[in-house]
Amino acid sequence: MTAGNVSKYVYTAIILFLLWIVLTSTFFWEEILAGLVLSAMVAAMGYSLFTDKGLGNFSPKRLAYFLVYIPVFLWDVIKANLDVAYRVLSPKMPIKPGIVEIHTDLKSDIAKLGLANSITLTPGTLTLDIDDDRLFIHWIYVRTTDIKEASEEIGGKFERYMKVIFE
Amino acid sequence: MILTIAVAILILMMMVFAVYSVETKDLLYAVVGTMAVSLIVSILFYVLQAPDVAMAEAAIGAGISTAVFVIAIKKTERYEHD
Amino acid sequence: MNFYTVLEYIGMFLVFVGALFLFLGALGIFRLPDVYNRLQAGTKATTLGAFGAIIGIGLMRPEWLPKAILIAVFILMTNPISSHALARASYRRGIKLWDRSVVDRYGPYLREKEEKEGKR
Amino acid sequence: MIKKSIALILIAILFVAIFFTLANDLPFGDNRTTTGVSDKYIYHGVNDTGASNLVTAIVVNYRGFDTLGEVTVLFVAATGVGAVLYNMGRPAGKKRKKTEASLIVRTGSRILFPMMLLFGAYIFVHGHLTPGGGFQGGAVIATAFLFKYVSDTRYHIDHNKFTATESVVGMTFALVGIMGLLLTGYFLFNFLPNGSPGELLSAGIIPIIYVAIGIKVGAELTGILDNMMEVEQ
Repeated sequence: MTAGNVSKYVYTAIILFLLWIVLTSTFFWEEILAGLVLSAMVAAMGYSLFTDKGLGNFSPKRLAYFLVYIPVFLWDVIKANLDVAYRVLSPKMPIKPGIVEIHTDLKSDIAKLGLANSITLTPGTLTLDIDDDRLFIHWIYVRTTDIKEASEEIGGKFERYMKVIFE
Repeated sequence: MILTIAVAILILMMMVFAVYSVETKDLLYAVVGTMAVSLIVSILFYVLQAPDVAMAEAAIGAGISTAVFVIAIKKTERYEHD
Repeated sequence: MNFYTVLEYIGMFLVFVGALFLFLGALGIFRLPDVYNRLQAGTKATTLGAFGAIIGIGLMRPEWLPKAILIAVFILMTNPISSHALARASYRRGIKLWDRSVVDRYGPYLREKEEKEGKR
Repeated sequence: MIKKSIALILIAILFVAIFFTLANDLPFGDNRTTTGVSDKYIYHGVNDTGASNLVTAIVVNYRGFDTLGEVTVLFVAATGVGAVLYNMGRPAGKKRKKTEASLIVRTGSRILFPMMLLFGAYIFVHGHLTPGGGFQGGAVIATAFLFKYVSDTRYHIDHNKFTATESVVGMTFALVGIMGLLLTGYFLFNFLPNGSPGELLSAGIIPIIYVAIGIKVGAELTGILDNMMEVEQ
């Protein structure tokens, strides 16, 4: 499942170099050179943990899914905020909170991190803890306590994306 | 004008946090109070056109020194005795 | 009206929306009953609020746009992590759920795990 | 009671004093307040040193010797913390008693750690162009290591490597100064060409010194954090 060290190192260095380009937002050769040297050095310090897949992350299918995922996710963040606004502003405060359990099929740690973060930022849910394939979710308006139904309703949509992007 | 009012509110908040962190018996709360003071001071430095100092204050005052204090409290005692 | 003026107005609008959501988040922290509900309001509102404000500034000054997007992405990545850590730590410290909460699946799980570790 | 009310009155007076000073006498963003020596820095600083960030020009070039002293103070502080906490012992094989961080925090630290290091490096490499510099960048690097410590209870740094790095960069600072002494007769004299202000390779010795300071401060603050974390209860 995990890629070789060289692939991991090159992937980390490329990501860090892109980060450097965005930070400096110039294309002077001095900046480019400094970026290459620094990202090579920093990548040497953290490449073994940064990624599991190495260069495999750059496959076109993954990138396409990632690009589709961004608007879906941002729209959900906006919906989550409107939801918060509704619950906070209405005088009766329509909340029915509780902690439910859901299951996930994802295997890799990074995919689980993406799923948990997506769940936290989308309407009414907050990831409380995660243990193997069990996620504990604080839900502001509990609609179902059944594990299967809750899994589909809270994480189903993101899980399909995460499976392609990170697994 | 708006800037002046904002600065006044910030200074007032800074003083409230400073007094609070001296007066409270719970040292953890006192540390959070000093962290708030650091953050407000760093905003004030920025308003006074000293971004270098503001960055140092935010990174060291609000970040590292808070961590060091919290670790020290965890190793010793949390409440102050009379 | 040239292109940059339009961008500037869009940026102002985004900053305004961001500030509005930040205010709603603060109101939520004030009104909602327990730590976990407050964290929900706090996380979502601060994320979108900061996002709107930063991207708005980026549109008002287009030469800062790449940096603004980078900061926004960092906020999207780190904010949920920190609120998750806060929620987990407060549950493990024994802070109770609101008394009108309907279900708690986490408490039994923790007790079960403790028993398992005690036996070992 | 009387003590407290006196204190409150004093605080109120202080507030009024600070506020009216800031509001009336210090106009925001106006250089009406500059007098005497600061005029010299403002009008000749960029030409003299080649650094477009004047604060850096003053800290590293005009007052470079003070900065060497400051770095020494920080080094002494780090050594002091180590010396005080050394005897509290770290018995071999005894784990720190702590709750393990959750998978989310651990994975987050894996991804964010290199990015935080790069950001700290960005701050101190661009010290002569944008706000920031060695001390700020070093603090950011130390927070990256702090995040590592928070996320993994078994993580600890390699002390020998950190001490070696710290000594090497500290010596670099002193060596740059001594080279100035040898070539021109003044300690820490800017013997490299100034270049054109605003480019990365400009401002003579300033970038070299700030990179050295950044790495040194990062290593020292991390050492302090490590000493504090490792002590048993």
